[in-house]
Amino acid sequence: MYHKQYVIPLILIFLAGFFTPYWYNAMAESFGYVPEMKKPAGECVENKDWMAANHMLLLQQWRTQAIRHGAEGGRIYHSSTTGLEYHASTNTCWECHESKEEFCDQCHDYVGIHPECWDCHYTPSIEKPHYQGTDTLSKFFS
Amino acid sequence: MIGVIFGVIVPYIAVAIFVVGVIYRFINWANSAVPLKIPTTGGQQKSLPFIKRTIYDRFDSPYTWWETVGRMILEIFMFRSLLKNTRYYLDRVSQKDARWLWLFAILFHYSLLLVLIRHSRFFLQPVPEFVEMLSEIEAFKGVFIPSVYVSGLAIVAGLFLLWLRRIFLSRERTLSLPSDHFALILLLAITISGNIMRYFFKADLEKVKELLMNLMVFDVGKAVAIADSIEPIFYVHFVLASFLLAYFPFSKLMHAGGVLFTPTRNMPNDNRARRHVNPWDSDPSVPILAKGITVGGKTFTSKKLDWDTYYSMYTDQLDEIAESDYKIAPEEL
Amino acid sequence: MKSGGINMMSRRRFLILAGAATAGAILTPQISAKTQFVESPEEVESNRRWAMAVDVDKCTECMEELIAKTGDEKVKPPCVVACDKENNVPEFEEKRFDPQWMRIAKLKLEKPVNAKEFYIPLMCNHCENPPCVQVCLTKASFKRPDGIVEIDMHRCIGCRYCMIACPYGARSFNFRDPREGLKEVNPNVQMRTEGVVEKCTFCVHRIDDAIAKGEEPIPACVEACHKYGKGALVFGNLKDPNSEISKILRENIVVQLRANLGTDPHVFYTKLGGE
Amino acid sequence: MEEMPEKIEIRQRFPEWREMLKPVKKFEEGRLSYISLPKQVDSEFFKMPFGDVERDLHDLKLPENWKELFLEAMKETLEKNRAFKLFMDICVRCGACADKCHYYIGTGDPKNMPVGRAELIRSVYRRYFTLSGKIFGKWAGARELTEDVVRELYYYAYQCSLCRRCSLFCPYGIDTAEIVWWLRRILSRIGLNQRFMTISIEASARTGNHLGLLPGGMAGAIQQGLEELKDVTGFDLHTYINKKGADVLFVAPSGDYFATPHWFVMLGYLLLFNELEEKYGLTVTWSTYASEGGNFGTFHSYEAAQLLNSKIYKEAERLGVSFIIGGECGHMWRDKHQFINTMNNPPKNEEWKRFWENPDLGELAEGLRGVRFDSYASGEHGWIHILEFTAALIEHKKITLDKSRNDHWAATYHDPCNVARGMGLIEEPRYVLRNVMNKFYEMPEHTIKEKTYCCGAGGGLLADEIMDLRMRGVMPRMMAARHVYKKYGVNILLTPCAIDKAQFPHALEYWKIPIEVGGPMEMVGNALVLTAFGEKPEDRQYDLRGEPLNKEEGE
Amino acid sequence: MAVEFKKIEGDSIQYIALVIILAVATGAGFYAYILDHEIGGLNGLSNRVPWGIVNAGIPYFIGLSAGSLIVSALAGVFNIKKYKVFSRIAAYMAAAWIIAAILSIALDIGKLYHFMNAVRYFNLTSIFSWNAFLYSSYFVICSIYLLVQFEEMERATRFMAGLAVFWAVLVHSGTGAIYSFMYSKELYHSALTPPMFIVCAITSGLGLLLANLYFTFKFTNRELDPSLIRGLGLIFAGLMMVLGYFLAVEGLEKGYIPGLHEAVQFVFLNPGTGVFWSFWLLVVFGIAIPIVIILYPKTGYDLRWISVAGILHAALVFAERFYLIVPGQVFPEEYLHGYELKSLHTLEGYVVSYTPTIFEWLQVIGLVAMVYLVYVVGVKLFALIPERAVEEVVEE
Repeated sequence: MYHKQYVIPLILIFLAGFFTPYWYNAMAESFGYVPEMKKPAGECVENKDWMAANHMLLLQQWRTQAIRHGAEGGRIYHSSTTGLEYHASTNTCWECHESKEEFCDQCHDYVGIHPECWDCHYTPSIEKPHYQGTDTLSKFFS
Repeated sequence: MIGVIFGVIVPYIAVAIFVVGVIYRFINWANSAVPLKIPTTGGQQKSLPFIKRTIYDRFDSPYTWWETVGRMILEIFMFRSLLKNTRYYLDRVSQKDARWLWLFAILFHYSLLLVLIRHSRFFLQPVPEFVEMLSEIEAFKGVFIPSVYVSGLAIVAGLFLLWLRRIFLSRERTLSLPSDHFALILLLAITISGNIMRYFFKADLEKVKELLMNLMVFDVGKAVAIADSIEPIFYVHFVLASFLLAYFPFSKLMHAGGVLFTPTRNMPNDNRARRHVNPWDSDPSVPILAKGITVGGKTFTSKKLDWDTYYSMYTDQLDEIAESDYKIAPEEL
Repeated sequence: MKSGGINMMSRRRFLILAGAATAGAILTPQISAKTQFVESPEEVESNRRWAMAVDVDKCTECMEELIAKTGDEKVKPPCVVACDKENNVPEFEEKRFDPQWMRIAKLKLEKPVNAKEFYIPLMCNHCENPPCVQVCLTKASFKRPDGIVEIDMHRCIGCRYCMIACPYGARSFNFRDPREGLKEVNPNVQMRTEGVVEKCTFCVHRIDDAIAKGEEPIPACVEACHKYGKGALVFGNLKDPNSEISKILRENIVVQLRANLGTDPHVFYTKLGGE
Repeated sequence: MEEMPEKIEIRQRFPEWREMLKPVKKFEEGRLSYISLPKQVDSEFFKMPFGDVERDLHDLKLPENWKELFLEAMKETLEKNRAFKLFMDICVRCGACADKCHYYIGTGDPKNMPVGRAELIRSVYRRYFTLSGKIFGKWAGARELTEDVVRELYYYAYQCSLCRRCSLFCPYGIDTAEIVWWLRRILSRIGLNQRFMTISIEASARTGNHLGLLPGGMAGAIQQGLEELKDVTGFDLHTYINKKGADVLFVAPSGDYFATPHWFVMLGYLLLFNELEEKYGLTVTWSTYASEGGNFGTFHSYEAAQLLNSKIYKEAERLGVSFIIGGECGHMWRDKHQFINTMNNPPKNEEWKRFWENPDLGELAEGLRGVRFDSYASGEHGWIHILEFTAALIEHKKITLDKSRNDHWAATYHDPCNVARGMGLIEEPRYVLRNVMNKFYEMPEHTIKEKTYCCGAGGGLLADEIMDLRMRGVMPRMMAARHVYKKYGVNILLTPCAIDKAQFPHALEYWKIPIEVGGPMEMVGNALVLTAFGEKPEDRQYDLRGEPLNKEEGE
Repeated sequence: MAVEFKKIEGDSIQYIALVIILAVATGAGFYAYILDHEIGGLNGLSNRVPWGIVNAGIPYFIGLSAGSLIVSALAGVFNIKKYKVFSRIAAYMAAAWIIAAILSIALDIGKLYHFMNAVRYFNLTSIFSWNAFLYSSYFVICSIYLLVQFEEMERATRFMAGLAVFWAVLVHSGTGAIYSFMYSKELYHSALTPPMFIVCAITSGLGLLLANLYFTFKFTNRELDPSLIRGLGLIFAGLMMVLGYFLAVEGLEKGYIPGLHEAVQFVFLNPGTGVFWSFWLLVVFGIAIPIVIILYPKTGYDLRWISVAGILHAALVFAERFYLIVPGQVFPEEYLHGYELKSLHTLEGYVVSYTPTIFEWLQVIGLVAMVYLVYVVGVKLFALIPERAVEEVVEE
């Protein structure tokens, strides 16, 4: 073999590049890591497996509907799995999925997706005090 | 069952073939000698100090190691040779730059790079931040749900353009072999199936990653369990990709590695400064033909014309020159 | 929804196809909500038109009292505070980019000297012909069937053309991340990110909730105005002839801001300058 | 005058890929090179395998086990040359090289595309050396090696002038010249050699130069030149030959001794050397033994090239020179630049070593101090191009030039392929030309410098029997020349290449472009004022071609 | 013989230095953008003045583009053969400026990554929406026009030139309409704006092109016939007069309305504001002086002076864009006629000052630098500049 000084490093670089997951995961100590989600209380809106792959479409359709038509027909969701009615407020999901960290983030972090939903929408992890309605204004005006 | 075969066995075999194959090709090429230093010089050589040598000449006609590396890098990352492409018109005197091939090639290869980087999220845990950022930038995060990855569409477009070239341009059609079409069709099938899986028939990504993570640590038991529960559409993509991996080292796709070995590009144009030694003719004091070459059991030896032989052949004439003290002057008339 | 006759997603299959259509091509419009989701057409032809009436007299009275009490010329009355808190409107020191959905303006006649000063609330007028909807590039600003002009933050690209177009200066742009300026969070209303335009929505979430429960909707400012103020604000359905607002409009001379533009705003000011 | 030749028809064909794999049966007239005769390849000094049989392409008379021999030679080549092996493997057939080949442009024959030419041997490679070719056969683009295939290989291997233009545009640098060169070597192993080049190789192996000039003939030729110079300048000039102890060995292509327009370049050399010797005392010697700069072996095989160029370093060592100057030749510089120091051991004489320790001409002749070569050359190589040498002299103001003597010429410059793409000598000739003449114009951008077009006769294709191919191959260059002729009124095409100088006069006549051919050194010779002999700029009345310089006044 | 276009070698130190400087300036612009959006509020904008100079860049760049293209198409559409030598440079610049215009929009909008929504939910009633379509199609047309020129397709070039001019006029009317159709702002609302935009586009594009040609030919050492430039210069001067006329008519019309007296006074006669200066600088240095330079015989034939006039005008057309966009926002609208209204909690009812910050200037400068970077790299990559621009060559 000629040009060993170039070919051997080349092969090593190739191997290192191709097997990046091994050394990367070894450094992160995450071999074979599989996320564990906290089982939410209650029944899911739709079939669980289907939701795993398609929940974003459901949410997107639902939110568009709710924003654009609101009271005029966009807010109620009839599940085809359970047959139940769900009322869309921005917090409906949190009634069962109590923790964002232990549910949503598990999968999303795992596959490296960061939806921008929570840039605006409330999550239970927000630490600021909740506003409780006009009644709390009494301390300013009365 | 489908999961076991396509989800576990096939990828293992494919990866093994790929890794061994690529290393085999590298070593195979490296086993051949490089008898001569034959860079194709595309610009002014390094020569007298007052001869202007521009930055482009440095990369087109490299003299130092670094310039050569620069040339290779530009070649690999910018396809510089294709960028210089021209077109000849039979019916016109003029020639024009023809950079479409460069454009299509860049479109395809860079999309491929982005796609591969994005796919690394299925293998890396935690997913590196730049991979996430890259995905977000190219997907116009928030516009489409699921996000539309531009590179995923661009790669299909690039492949189609490259393929249409081979189909519709008569010259390219003539010189395309079935294997050329096959490679393009295979890549198209992979990218299109990937896009279909992304936008139309969805598979559960989390399970896919679980499968791959388990395959990586050879936890076959778990992998088999997961593999069976993944949607079939995933296996179309996955098996085709595995096939590409296995096909890669033994096809023209290996140009990806071969470009590093190409002697007309990776050698500096410094023949006059540094001597190149031919490994199978390292002591060239006697020409090979004078030593004799053996073909089919017979040896053919040419007589060597060294000075003594030469002198003995043309003694009288050479002596005549010597008589005039090796000087030639016009004849006195 | 009382009728309950709407089966938004009757088949799972539909969703798969819907996903296909949304992502398939950039130009494919999103599956039209009207055709796919809303099955009873009378619901689209809404029988509601929300509007607000402002009793300028009462408003002025309330403001003058407040200013006298606090000594602060720029004090925020209950309606404004309620609005800010209810809708997660952030507060920034720098006025230049401090978003304000509802604000109070001091009004006085230009020419006569020492004319009486009034205070009126300013907010989005929820026009019948909203210029902002006309000019929005992405249809992010839209008018709901019940007359509320809303912004779909998921679509807004932040071009601010609507701010130029709005004759009432009702819109604010989020130059900064608004969450920096929030002290409290109302979980029922989404916050905004930097780079989008926002404005008063007539507390659309409250309206929708109330309709779903079969109650009379009331925006936060109106609620606060009645609780802590003089009850200058009246909110209601214009299409209902028996509603209070219909009555007010019938019985008073009302003024719309910049009526000459033909935008037909739906915030009406009554008793301007006292009756 | 300016019309195209009456009869040139370029038929472009685009056959199916299957047809591309079938060997061509019908060979076009004027494109098929003759096969060598026994006296050329079975001679004492150049003996090739199976050279003892007279062949023609219809009756190859191959040795019995030719197939094994061929494949064995191919296997050896694959091991011996990484470039060949790699270029067999990595071509993606993108087509970027196709219309870069002047022979393809001129003939329209799809197998003349560089990729098409390489595919001819690549298909054989696939059949015998790759798994997929063995299994899938035709569908993997592989084909059996048959006698027809060998014929085709020969036919197309000698339709390539090894100009490397395709290699410049290939994204992987695939050099068809390299493939063809080693293919010719493989073919030579089963007894197939091209006649034209082996005539020269054999002559060079026997006498030291391609023309077969004997020492006396060569000395006579140079003497003739000196006599002509006496007529032109009026001075008694002289030069040395085979002189031991000279400072520099000068090696020119043998065409320069006789042929026109090479001859005028020869006069230019002589003028320069005389001026240098008279003024500074730098002695330059010619050599009868190393009388050939060109090397037709570089068209044939590694071994043949080595056989021919092995003489020069030996002669340099014997004569005890300090370095070697090479004359105006194209492929010679591929050989002298890239091959010679690998194929041979450089000279080991004292003078050589001493000079290259401090490569300043001042070490040899005090007046020339400051002219240095160490920025790019070392004693392991020791060759300097005559134009580099001249450029250095001009830059350091060591010679006096009178530009106006070349005012009757409007010149353009043709870069020889091997000099531009095998060496990178691009700016030096232009530098020289701008300094020796006023009217110098470039041809269109895509046809000069590293993108230069071949003259269509390189690589051993200067044979008369393939005149059709030569005239077709030269077409792109001629179109460019016609362009500058029309645009600037150019009347001379300068080129530092002996083969070009042989090809262009025919080509210009064929393509009906009324301009002359010459070499840059001729222009230098015209402009050079022999100050050492007391010449004044206005003294010279005739140029090197014997034309009066001041036409209007003279007539 | 046809005009011969030739690439430049692009290997001198000066060239590389120029590329680096331009690249740095471009980079600085984009860095300013990133800072502006990451931190937020670094610009001088406010809720009252949401459109500033980055936005003014849109009509400005579009103007330069359209002007450049119209010059380029002169040769094709009106068959003025002698200007063919400039047609490639002009068309290339047109394409480069349109990129800058589109980027200017991109830098201006708050959520860049949402921009695909504009394509996905095309709003037929929004003029901006139409413009987004017009700009992108205009870029495509420019590119095709350039391509057919490179390919030397004579008839296609003719056709594309015509189409491009038509489209340039359309694009420009559209851009004018973005502002002029805004009935909510009295100072915006003027039917004269679109035609004025077109004139202004041609003058600014032409002015910059004149300077551009002069410098390009000077630095590449190629021959440039002054009479060619002089011809263009005369067109330039004539159109500047038309522009001045339009400005006068519009100003007088606004001043004639009693309800707008105050606003008009604020714009034209209040030297404390940038608006005032932008207008009068434009009139004096952007229009009057360039006209004088070109018409005055001593300077009118001098390429250097002509390019000074061109640069002056082109630079100050930016002030025109400023004058177009900003006053309408700065001056408060009357919500209730006859009443003086002052908001307690926002800036409504007050005259708001708008001073562009360094971050905004950097963005605009970065875009200009980017265009010239594209140009400088382009003359190396493409055969844009003729070997010599002389009338005889052309008429042969």
